[in-house]
Amino acid sequence: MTEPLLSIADLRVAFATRQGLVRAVDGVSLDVREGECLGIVGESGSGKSVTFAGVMGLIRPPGRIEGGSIRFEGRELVGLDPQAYRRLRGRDIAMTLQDAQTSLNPALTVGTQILEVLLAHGDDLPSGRARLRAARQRAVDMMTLVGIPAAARRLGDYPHQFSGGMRQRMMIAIALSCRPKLLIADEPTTALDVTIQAQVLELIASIRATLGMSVVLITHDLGVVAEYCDRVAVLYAGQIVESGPTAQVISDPRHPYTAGLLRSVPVLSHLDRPIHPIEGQVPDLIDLPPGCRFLPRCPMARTACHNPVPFHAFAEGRAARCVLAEAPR
Amino acid sequence: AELRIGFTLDPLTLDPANHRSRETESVLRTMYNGLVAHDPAMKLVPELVESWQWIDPRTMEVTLRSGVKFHSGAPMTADDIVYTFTRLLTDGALGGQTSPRKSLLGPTKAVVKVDDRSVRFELSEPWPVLPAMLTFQEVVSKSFAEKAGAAGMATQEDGTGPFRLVQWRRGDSLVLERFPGYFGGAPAIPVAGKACTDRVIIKIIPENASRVAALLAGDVDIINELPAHDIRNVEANPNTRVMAVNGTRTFFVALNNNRAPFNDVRVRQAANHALNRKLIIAKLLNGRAEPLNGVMSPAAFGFNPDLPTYGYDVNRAKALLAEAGHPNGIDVTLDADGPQKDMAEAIAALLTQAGIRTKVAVGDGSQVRDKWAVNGKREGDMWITSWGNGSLDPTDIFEPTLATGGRGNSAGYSNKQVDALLAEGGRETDTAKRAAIYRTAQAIVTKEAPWIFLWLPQDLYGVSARLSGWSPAASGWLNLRDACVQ
Amino acid sequence: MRSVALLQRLLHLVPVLFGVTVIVFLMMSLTPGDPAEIMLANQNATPEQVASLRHDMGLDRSLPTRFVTFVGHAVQGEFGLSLFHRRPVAAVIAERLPATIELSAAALLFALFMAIPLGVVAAVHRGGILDRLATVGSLFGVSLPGFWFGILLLLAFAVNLRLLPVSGAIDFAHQPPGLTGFLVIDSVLAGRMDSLGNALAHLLLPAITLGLPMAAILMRVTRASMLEVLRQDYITFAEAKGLGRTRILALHALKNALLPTVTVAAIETGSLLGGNMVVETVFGWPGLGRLVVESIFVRNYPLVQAAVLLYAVTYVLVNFVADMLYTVLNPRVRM
Amino acid sequence: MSPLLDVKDLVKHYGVGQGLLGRLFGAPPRKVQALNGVSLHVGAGETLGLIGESGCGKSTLGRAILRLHEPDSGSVTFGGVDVTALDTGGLKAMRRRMQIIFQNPYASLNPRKPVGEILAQPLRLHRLAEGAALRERVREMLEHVGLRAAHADRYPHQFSGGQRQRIGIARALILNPEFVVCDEPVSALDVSVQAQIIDLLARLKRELGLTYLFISHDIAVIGYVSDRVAVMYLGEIVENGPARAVLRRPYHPYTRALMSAVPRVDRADQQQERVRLHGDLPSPMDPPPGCRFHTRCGFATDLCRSVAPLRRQLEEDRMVACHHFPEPAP
Amino acid sequence: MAELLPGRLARLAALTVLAFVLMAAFAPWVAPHDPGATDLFRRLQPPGWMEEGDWAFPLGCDALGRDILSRIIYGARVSIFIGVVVVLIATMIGVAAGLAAGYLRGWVDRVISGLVDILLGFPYLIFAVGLMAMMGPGVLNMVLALAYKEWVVPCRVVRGETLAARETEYVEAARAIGASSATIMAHEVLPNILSPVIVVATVRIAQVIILEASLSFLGLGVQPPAASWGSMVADGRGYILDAWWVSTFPGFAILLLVLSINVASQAVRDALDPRFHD
Ligand SMILES: Nc1ncnc2c1ncn2[C@@H]1O[C@H](COP(=O)(O)OP(=O)(O)OP(=O)(O)O)[C@@H](O)[C@H]1O
Ligand SMILES: Nc1ncnc2c1ncn2[C@@H]1O[C@H](COP(=O)(O)OP(=O)(O)OP(=O)(O)O)[C@@H](O)[C@H]1O
Ligand SMILES: [Mg+2]
Ligand SMILES: [Mg+2]
Repeated sequence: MTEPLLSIADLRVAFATRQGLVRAVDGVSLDVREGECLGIVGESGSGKSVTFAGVMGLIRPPGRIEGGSIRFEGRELVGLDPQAYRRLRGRDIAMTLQDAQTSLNPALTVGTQILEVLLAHGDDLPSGRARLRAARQRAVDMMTLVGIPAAARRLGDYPHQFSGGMRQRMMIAIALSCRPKLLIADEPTTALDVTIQAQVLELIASIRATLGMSVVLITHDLGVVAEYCDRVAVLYAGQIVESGPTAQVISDPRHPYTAGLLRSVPVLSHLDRPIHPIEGQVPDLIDLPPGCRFLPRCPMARTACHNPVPFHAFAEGRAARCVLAEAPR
Repeated sequence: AELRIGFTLDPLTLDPANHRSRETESVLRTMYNGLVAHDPAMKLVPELVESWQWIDPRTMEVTLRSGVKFHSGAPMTADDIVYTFTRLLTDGALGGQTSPRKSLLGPTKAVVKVDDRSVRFELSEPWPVLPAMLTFQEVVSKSFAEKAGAAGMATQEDGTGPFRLVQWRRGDSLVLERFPGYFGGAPAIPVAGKACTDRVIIKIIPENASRVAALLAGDVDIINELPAHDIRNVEANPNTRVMAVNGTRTFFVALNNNRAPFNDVRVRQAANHALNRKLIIAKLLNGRAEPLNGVMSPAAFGFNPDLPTYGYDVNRAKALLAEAGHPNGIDVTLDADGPQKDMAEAIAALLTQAGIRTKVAVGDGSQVRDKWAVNGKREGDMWITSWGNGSLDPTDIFEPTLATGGRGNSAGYSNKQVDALLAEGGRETDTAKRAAIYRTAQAIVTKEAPWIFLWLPQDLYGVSARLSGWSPAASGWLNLRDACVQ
Repeated sequence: MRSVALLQRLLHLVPVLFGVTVIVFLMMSLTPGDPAEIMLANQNATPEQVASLRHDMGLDRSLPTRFVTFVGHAVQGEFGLSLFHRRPVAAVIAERLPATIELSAAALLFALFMAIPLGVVAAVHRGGILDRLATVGSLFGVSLPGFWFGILLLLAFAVNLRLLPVSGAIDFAHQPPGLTGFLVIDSVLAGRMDSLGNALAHLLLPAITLGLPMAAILMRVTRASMLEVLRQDYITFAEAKGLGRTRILALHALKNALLPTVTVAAIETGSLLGGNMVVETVFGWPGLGRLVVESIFVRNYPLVQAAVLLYAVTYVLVNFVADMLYTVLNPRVRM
Repeated sequence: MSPLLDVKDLVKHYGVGQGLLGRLFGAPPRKVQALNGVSLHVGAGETLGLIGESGCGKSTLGRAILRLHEPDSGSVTFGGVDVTALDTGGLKAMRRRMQIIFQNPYASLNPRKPVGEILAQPLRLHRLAEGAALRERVREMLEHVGLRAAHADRYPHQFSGGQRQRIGIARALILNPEFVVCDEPVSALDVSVQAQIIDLLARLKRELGLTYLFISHDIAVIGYVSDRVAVMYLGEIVENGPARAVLRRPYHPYTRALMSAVPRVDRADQQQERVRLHGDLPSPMDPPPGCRFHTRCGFATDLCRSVAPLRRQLEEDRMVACHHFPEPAP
Repeated sequence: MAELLPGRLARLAALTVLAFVLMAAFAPWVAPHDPGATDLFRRLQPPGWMEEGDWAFPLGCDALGRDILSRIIYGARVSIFIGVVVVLIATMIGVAAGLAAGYLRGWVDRVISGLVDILLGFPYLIFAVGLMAMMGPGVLNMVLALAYKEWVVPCRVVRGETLAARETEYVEAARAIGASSATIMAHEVLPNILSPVIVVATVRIAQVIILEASLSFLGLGVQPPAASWGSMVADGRGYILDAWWVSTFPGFAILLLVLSINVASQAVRDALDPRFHD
């Protein structure tokens, strides 16, 4: 088996705050393979964004990568020098941020914002005068690809002149303009209405098919994962609690949190099925006890759970952080 | 060579007819001349005239000097004189405004040309001080004034003086250059002739400290209004020295003669005894003032040198107060405007020690002046003020400040006998008789003590060692003709 | 759409300017003391003369009539006679204006050139030594009484060290030909480097004294808004795009961060205009501010009235221009 | 039987910053047409689910019913009383009967007041209890929503989102209202907590015999909690009826699109044919003429582009506003 | 900001402010001399540590031989009194007006905002100078002249905060339970806008002290013999060449007090209002 495109091993990220050290990401390991779509699910604050900000080298003080490794195409990214990192970002790995409303610079035209990536990374663009023309052409192509009509005319527009869905598309166009090998889409649809959400997700799926890149789709909606991702990793309180092929995880969750999540949302086609809330609340990330982080809310807790629980593979392609993972339920 | 002067105030205007400002006049005199001027001893000497004669007590004729040229090159003629004075006397002659200097011409009715070199002043009543008062009026060119109009006169000049204007940066400086066609000035004043320096720069530096600093730094050669406390610095500097001249301004504290407690002469006398003038002169004025016992400057016409002195005597003051029914002293307020604030507080402190418990109220100049205006309400107790006497003639200070209803009679003093003497003195043409009349009047006033008599300060100047030939004038004019710099 | 917005803002100026005018007029009309008497003070004026001057000056008419006349004249730039100069107020003010404008502009430039780079650097190196220095410096800047600080500067640099001139705007030896009245511009136009140097030497201390509080405030604003902007998602996204640090700071961040700076700068020109009075007095600067102070003490109210109105109108217009500038910088409000 | 709440032709337009110039030159007023003639009714004890995209006017409707925003026209009748005609006093009395729960648990509680105070205020205002009785009532209410009495002294920021939402619910219910508008009460909450609140609301409804207008943009949640649903698009109700019926067989193309856009966990249940909408929601400032949905509708015809469809009243209390009902064009 | 201004510094500043306040309050007991007692023999006497100095007059004497230290101590009364009273009056008016404008909107807002706009049209010092020129000098007039415009500052802050607060759901919730406008303004809005008001007020006290000093410096301030720091600086200006201490010390007192207030208020702002955290 070939090496995965992106391989994160035991990543730890912490933020020093006035209240104490927030261990936002605490031992996350996952792989993204060539061409696949990996879904990352988890509730708000579970560490989804921070994990991938780590991948992008965008953890700023008071945050710090405390340990672990991030390898992209076999190259270690933790501790990479800033220049090299900069060349990597936007060209090999691209990321779209959670909130399209605030992620485009309101003071610059969208044309500027897409052209600058092309000009910064476009080694394959011709030099001299032709360079700008070529970059423009590629920008227009990219915008057309994501479904912005009359793209050439809209280069001079400012972000506020775009609707929410269009801004999200624009961000995707910018991210994809240098044909990255990996796209990290951080909750591309959370702020959007369902009808628009469907458009954007389908767009990402079709571009992935066209360009053959890998995609990490961050979301808190299991439905989105189910429809669009090959594999899924479930985050809870800074740790991955379960990962595996999407269909398997959904039909046969082995971590009580995953199971609880599945049972707590109403499903349109089974509205008669009662929903079961997960009682309690997400733990505070400061001063966590060493044991299972889901322990206080777990209906199946037992004494072993008070000790550190390893994230371990229990079947081909599947892993979970639960002492009961081996037993199907 | 270039002469630089640090001067307190910007001229308000360059129109000699349209201001009542001493500083403006000082500056204007470097460009303009009058018919009559003062010599260094403050004696009247002819300037643009060769002589003046009284035809009768109501008519005076002047004979013009010949060969006098305006800066424009035109010769000065009798028409210019007539024009100058008609402009001053006629209501609305300054583009609708009336000259504020009109009143300085007293009963002058008209000025008429006799021939090309003679002009007559016609008075509505006898007025012997006319020649002295003529020193205050500068002669303008008729053709220039008609051309420039009131607005032009305000910002341009065409005088006969030793210097002509090159540039005037408002609020900042005036540049003057030597007028080669200058007639040489009053022959009676020593070293008559053309100006000594090529250029004069009058730099406006209102801030006292800055002005002194500029002198000390060698930026300027003359500064006016040297503060007394800076004398030490100027004297300590090898490149600068202090020059002084007895001023013409009498300082006094006007007591409200119409109101208790100062309507009682004993209280007024007590106040005079209560004040240690010598101490204030020594400490606040660095000794640069002459204590006065009356209204007139010792240099003035008709000064009475034999006036009694109110010596510093706290006990006498207290006794007088007690006599007047104030055994426990009195509480009064001393009004002052900003510049007199320090002085007022010092006076108040000293008076208080003698039982005249004095509070100082500082108001801005015109507010206080309003309060003490002759026809105003005059509701204060005391006001520290002063009266200038550029002409050094009693008519110019005695009458306005002490005659009943005089425009500067802020004390509200009224004495029939004094009024009569002043009226007589104003008409008397015999000099000796006139002087005697005023001496008598001074004696009466000093006894009645309508004011606390203060002093006559020296005008202090700081000059650089480069400067020669210049001396300050009691009139306050800059008289720059003689000033030379190496 | 933009011209409509512009017109709209312009129209908003009308009631403000009207209100300002009413207040200025009332301020001076309710002042005790009769201008006619002040004008005739020391002149042996008879009551009839005073009355006729009152009539000429329109003081015998009712307040509303006088207001209408005042506004009518003010619109034409006429403010009556300066009581002491006995010349039109407008002419007297016009002579003093260039010096004041020059000083204010210099102070503004000083403030901007100090504040913006310092604010940016402080924000970028947040918590660093430069940031601390700038913060402490700005606290000093807003706490310094300008009139006192000016005196200290004067004492140090002009009197004791003799590095800079004591007073005024230029020395005569270096006086450039008066084309515009602005010494710096005139010097450049005439190609007189000596004049330029001399004018700048005179400008230095007053401009610093006047500009320092503003620099302090603008530095804080720039720092705060820069910090705010650097937190924004679009900065993170720009970084995710792999752009260089300089481009991110200079283009992406600064263009947004300057918005509050512009607004506050406009508001702070108010303290610049007011500070003129103090600083010109301290440094013997031949400008309008000193003239106003002097005029107050001789109760030259027509001049004070005109100057206060002029200051207020200038201030309103500066803020209007800043509004427009804001529009240019911020596409979001451009519609 | 007449419904508890009856809304007729409710209209609410928000004027947006028009400026002096606009007023001077009589420019056509710029208005956000947030509600454009909305009619609906809710029976006692029933939950009406209201669904629609962001900005379509759901919150406005909820607030207009309570007269938190004054409607421009139309009427709201509650228990036979015309709410729109009430004076200040009458309205205050009516507030006891109608309440609202807000979407944002962070903004809906005054950060400066302890929770006990927040809950006591309605009682004091209506002079329903004081002293010990008041404290007892507050304690009782806290426990009712799953909090503890000790929580009364804490401030809102000391609670998690879900707990705050419980406080919001307690505040709404402490006056014993008959009817509650739930404006997206779970949208801001984490998935695992959402279910807790949905459960709580269901329990309280059962125990207290409440009537809900439940607003959400999540159609599954709406389907789960509602007896009847109303679908809103650009200020108008396009379809409404019993929940099961509407969701099983949606008539309006918009309802169908909405349902097929929802990503499902159970892949097997995915519809084969998907109705995908193109384009964005038009601006409520100038909604399209004719049928407001025609710009995004796959079945739109010229008729739709020019004529607004009638609201058709159908069997079993259903309504749909579409020209092409019952047979949509192919 | 916490790292930039260590707590120690903030405490020191607060202590300094307190010291000034106590000094002003107990001036008659603290001051070594009568601030008005002139002694011409001590005219321009240098500070104690200088030659010719006398430690009985530690900071030297002014042109009338009055003790500068005592005058500074009494001057603190004027500065602090004016600063506090002006800001107090302004805050009360400003909060009331701002609340009314922001919450009631409509014509109330238009009138108040119109007035605010007009007053904002004046540079502050210019406005105060104009008023002082009209009313004449004096402490009361000074308080009025400053308060006439000062209220605009809290008013704008309060109006803005109120506008924001009135749209919040907790205000809507209060309306939903039947609270009246007055109740909502007093119980919901006011407590939430108090922090920024307090923060603004502390900073403004510092600014008003500087304004007062500037006016006094220009000669439009309090009446002598009462001393204000600004007028003391102005008095000493003429003696700057040979007696630097006369204006240096009062000016330094202004700097010290204003700086301390500013530093302390920065700390207050940090503590009270998380939104001001940079
Ligand atoms: N700059 C920061 N300072 C302190 N803590 C931080 C910072 N950034 C993130 N965190 C903490 O890290 C944790 C994970 O945050 P992250 O943004 O990754 O969550 P997420 O899973 O992306 O949530 P969401 O769905 O809300 O985006 C959170 O508890 C958050 O409080
Ligand atoms: N106070 C207001 N002033 C002006 N426009 C408003 C106001 N409140 C709401 N609107 C506008 O009215 C329209 C309907 O808003 P409303 O809040 O009712 O939508 P919604 O369906 O609740 O949306 P969301 O799902 O985002 O809460 C929107 O276009 C909104 O911008
Ligand atoms: Mg996130
Ligand atoms: Mg809503």
